[in-house]
Amino acid sequence: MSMTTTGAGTRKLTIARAMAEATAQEMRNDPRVFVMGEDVGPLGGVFGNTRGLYDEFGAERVRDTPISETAFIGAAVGAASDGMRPIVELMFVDFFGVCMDAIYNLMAKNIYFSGGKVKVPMVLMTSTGGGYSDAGQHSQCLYGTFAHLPGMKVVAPSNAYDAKGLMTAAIRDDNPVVFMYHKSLQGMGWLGTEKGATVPVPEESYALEIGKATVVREGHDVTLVSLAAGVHHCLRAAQALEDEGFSAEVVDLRSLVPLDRETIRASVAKTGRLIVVDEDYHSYGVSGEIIASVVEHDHACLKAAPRRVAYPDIPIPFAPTMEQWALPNADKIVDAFHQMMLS
Amino acid sequence: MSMTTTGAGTRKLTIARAMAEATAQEMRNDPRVFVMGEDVGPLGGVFGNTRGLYDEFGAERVRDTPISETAFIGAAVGAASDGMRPIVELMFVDFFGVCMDAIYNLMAKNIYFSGGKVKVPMVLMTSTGGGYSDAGQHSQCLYGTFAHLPGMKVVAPSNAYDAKGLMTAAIRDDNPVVFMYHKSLQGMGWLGTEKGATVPVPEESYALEIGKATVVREGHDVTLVSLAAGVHHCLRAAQALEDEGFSAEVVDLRSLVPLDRETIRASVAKTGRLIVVDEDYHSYGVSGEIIASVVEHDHACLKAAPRRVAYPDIPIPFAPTMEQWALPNADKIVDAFHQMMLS
Amino acid sequence: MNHTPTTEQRLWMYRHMVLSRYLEERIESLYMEGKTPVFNMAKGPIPGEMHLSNGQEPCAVGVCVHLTPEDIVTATHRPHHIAVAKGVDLDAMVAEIFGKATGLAGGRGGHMHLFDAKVNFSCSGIIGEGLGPAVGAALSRKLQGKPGVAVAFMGEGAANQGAFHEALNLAAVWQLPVVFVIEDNAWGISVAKQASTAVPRNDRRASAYGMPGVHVADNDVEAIFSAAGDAIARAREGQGPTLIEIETARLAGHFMGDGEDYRPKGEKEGLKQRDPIPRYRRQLLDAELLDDISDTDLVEQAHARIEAAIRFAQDSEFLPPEAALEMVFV
Amino acid sequence: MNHTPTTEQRLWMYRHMVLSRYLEERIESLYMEGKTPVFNMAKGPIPGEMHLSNGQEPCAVGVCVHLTPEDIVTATHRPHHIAVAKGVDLDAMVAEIFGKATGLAGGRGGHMHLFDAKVNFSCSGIIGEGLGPAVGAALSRKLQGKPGVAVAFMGEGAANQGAFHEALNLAAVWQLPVVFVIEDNAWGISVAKQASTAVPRNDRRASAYGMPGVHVADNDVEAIFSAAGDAIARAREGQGPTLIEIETARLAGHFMGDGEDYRPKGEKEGLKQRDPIPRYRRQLLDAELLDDISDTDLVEQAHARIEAAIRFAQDSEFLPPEAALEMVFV
Ligand SMILES: Cc1ncc(C[n+]2csc(CCOP(=O)(O)OP(=O)(O)O)c2C)c(N)n1
Ligand SMILES: Cc1ncc(C[n+]2csc(CCOP(=O)(O)OP(=O)(O)O)c2C)c(N)n1
Ligand SMILES: [Mg+2]
Ligand SMILES: [Mg+2]
Repeated sequence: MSMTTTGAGTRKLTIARAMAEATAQEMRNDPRVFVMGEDVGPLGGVFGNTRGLYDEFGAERVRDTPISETAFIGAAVGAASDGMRPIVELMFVDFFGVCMDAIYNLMAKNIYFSGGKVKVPMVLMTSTGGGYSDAGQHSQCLYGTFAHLPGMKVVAPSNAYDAKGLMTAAIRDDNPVVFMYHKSLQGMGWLGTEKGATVPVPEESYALEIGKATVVREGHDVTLVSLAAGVHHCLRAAQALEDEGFSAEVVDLRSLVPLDRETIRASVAKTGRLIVVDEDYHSYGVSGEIIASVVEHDHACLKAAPRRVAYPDIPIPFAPTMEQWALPNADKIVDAFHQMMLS
Repeated sequence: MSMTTTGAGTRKLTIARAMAEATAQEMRNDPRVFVMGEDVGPLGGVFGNTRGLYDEFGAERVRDTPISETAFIGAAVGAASDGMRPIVELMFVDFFGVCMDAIYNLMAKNIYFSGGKVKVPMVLMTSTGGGYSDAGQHSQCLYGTFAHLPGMKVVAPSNAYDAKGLMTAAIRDDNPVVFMYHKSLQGMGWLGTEKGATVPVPEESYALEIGKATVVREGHDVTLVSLAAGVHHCLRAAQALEDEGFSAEVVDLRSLVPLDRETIRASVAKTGRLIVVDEDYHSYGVSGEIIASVVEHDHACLKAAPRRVAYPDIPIPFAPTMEQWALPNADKIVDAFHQMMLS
Repeated sequence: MNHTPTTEQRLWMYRHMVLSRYLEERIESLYMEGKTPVFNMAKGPIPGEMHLSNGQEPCAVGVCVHLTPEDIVTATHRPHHIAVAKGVDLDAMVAEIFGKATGLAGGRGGHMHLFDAKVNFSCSGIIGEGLGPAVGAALSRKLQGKPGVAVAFMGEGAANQGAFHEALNLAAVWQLPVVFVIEDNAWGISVAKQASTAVPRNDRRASAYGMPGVHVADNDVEAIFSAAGDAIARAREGQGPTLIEIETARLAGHFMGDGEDYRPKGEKEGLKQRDPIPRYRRQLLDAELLDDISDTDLVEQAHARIEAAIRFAQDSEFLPPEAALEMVFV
Repeated sequence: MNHTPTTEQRLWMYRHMVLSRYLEERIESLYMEGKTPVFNMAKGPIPGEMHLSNGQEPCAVGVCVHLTPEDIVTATHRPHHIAVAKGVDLDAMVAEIFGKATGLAGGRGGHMHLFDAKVNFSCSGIIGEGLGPAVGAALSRKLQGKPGVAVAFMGEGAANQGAFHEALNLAAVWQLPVVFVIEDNAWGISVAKQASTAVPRNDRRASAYGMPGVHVADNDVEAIFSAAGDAIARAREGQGPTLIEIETARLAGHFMGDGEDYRPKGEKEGLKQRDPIPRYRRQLLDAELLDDISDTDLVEQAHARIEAAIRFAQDSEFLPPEAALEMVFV
């Protein structure tokens, strides 16, 4: 497994720590940066991504809010338009329905409505993903939901190196950025931990360009495209396929908006086969978009029908038996490849 | 232009009237049916689709609400679970952000969370679409946004015959149905009127099966897939192409959830070419899903790269020059076909 | 007005508090199975989040004692005590918490999504989400001319969510038979009430909707009984909605695994000393409505009932995984 | 307290009312160009929805007279009077309403989306959407230690939207310099206030947030001046938010094209007889702060200013259509 972590040192961080470190560094450098959300203060965020900030920066700049997402996300837009650089947390992406107007009609559109004269430099952090039996209102990814609506950048890192770099970039961006972090990658013990997400992270501040996918493993028989937790399933599947004598290329999207279609197309042009792995719902989402982006560019580049390993179009069930069955995993990817080779 | 309006008489109705007629007929037959929403009472709905209901059924069964979408859509779920069959209106789909939790976490999931023991027989009517310079918070379609999230059926008729039949079916359905009606098809004079939407509609009650697309024009050179207003652009494009000697097949999806992939695939299998026309945003939406659904089934069925004529990934501009330029239309479809034939 | 519970009501309330508490104690220990030494939510026979209601039982019993199965209750992410008091099928409820085929939803819902249509109970994991449905169920009864009151439970944190405002206003405009009950346990996860709420007491917010607002101090079972009795009677008589805020206590963490470092030192110990169950037991003993023998009996019966439900759940199978695809639509 | 406006303030308020009214009268007639004989919203030089504020000018001037360009205002779908009073660039505003390149946003926003960063003005088409941003702008000033008050305008219908509740609570918890101004024109499209709102007066809702609530009756310019002056002074002094409800009048339809059949017979005629502009003119004439000559002057200057803005807009070009793709991101 070759993670392209250019410039990484040897100190490993979890994504949670990497996010907090990027935030702290920006807060030290820029008094306009502040953090708002439920339980981001003394608790340090339910998912650990604001840990240590309250102690360092105090209650004025690290603000616990009432359970009033519409108000405090709207407030972040107002503060951002007034020259601040808020980082605001929606605890679970599943809660977007109580505040989506503030997000997509306000945060995402004010730049446009002002003809670019008002900037909205804010970050909306939100947790995604299931796999730990938190049922249908606490386990969704909703990548497609956010990526579909114009006016906001959307990133979703798969490891701590990318998380720090993308978080720094998001904070510095004059546009709203939705930062989707997957719970199973956070490195919070109580959520289980995907080990591959905890990687060496440089201490110094750095930013990654938002909108660039990366080939995290090279191969020539099939392209596996995914993001966040899905990348690790792909890497495991690639390993399994290697054992069978096949070579899979893994593309980590990192950013859904902008979407780096070139990197995907280049990889599929090389491999001729495409499997999209997405923990978000199957239909009308990321997997359809990736496939369409490839074939509308070149309908003849595929040696086999593209496949998706996505979450079925069902609410997420509680029972671990059902949930695990429904989730994408490495076995399903390997299966999809086998079926592709058969047909 | 051959609209498959089986059993239609000669009386033509607008979609607005067809929706109101279906509703009235169901209300006469079934005391459980009632209507709630902003301005659905004496005003008859801003888009005319509840006209006459207040006079016939009174204020108890046709209820004007406060501007409290979260509360009254949530209330509709509560009433539906308690044995009623509410029809509730979200005036513009663009407002979904203030109440999406009630829609997708509650309305769409309670059947599942109850293991099927609680039914949620309700209809959420909502207007879509632009083209009349109502700018970025009143002109969206958001088809993909609703279709992506499981647990609700989603229909979007292109003409009054389908509208009546789908409305009746939606009211009778024990599942939540989102009924998306396009403003330019409503037949409200002040919004302009797509003439093709006003078609003969039988007086008697009838239901159309939800989840069936229909071939509204047969052809063999290219398949144009669309829904709602887009169907009329396709029909005009097909006419223009016929004048050039090409024969376009037009598929009217009518329903996004369930999605009738068979009808699309069968058509593309015949024509070998696919253009998806969608007034919703380009990326991560309907157009990607349709293309992916075709190629994942058969990657070799296409003679040319599939194309989409969709709304660009931008908030909807006010100025008519910019808005009209951005909207799908027949010319763009014809162009897309030309480019397809060149490549 | 209906200020004093009958002996039967008193014993019913006590019994259901005990039942709920014992259920939660058992869930607490079962939940930890497989989660030691390293706590991982995904592990063990009961995975996922677990919000215990220990300490809040008075709110549930003091309200639900006035309700029949036909009345509607919508509860929160912290639903067990209310479910028990509303008469949710205990076997099916525990089986649902275990995710089993015999559960209320065959395991699709889990602890935050308990639906028992037979007793008109439901709950949800989104703050404030149950309020609109309660209003709608009450409207349904009004439209159908059928009896029934809807009670929406929520935490004090939920009173700052927009849904609160919209639902209370709608219920008041339409004068529907709804009672809104706030369980004020002083915390929304780690955020203290005074850091989230502009008024010290949410019952004062009732005046914003022209409805009565009632405050109940000190987690007092019989004061809750009295306030809820009034409100529910008013609702039944067509006099519209009421808002009640109850000072209660969260004796556990927000959810299991919560380190609770944010709590002031000694707070929890203080609350435990005012545990409402021993308090009410003492009250009933003093009133000679209970003696040690009948108490022991009652407690043992509660234990037996819970053990039976747990056994039922443990002995049940999981649905086949593919059942995940069913019941999206009916 | 600052109860009486100076002569200068009085004339400023009168002048801006006249300016706003004349702007709207002109927009009204320009809007109808191309829309006769068959009314079609998409047609004419000003397509789309058009919400006139005729009759509501006192709310705008009575509040904004206290503000400087540094103060923040968020307005609604009915924004013109407020924009005029806040000092939004008239040329660019009218050009935006016409969708022209020289408009505030190059025509991307239109009449419901007027943003003028120079005077910290914005508005939006979603009910209640401006409230959170006002709170956030006030927070921004507090965090930056910069002066400035934020004023969020809304209709009485918006006071039933969840955003209202959340924003008022948040502003109060954080004691921010915000003033919430409700323009109560008695209607939300076709729905009368008493059919949507559980209390007769929304200022009473202020107590739900522990903030002062003030009511201003009868669309009275100087009473608004006084109430707003107090509230804004309190905000500037760090004493936190205030809620003001103003009884005002919608002299036109909800939007242009509205048949208004839902209005009780005679209501509109009655309102027109109490048109605040002639009323205030009379008041100023009586107080001898104005005479016929200076009034004629003032009115003519207003007309000239508006005609200049309209000419500017009409003479401006549209952006090239492809500019639609720009300014999604900066
Ligand atoms: C809309 C929404 N926002 C945030 C959450 C996350 N959350 C779950 S419980 C909780 C605290 C709730 O506090 P309160 O209403 O007082 O209930 P309690 O947990 O104290 O019983 C929060 C913030 C949620 N579930 N829904
Ligand atoms: C969230 C939302 N719901 C509904 C609408 C549609 N709508 C536009 S204006 C309006 C009435 C608003 O009434 P009020 O707040 O009193 O303002 P007024 O129009 O009277 O100035 C409604 C319902 C909207 N724009 N946003
Ligand atoms: Mg609480
Ligand atoms: Mg109004």
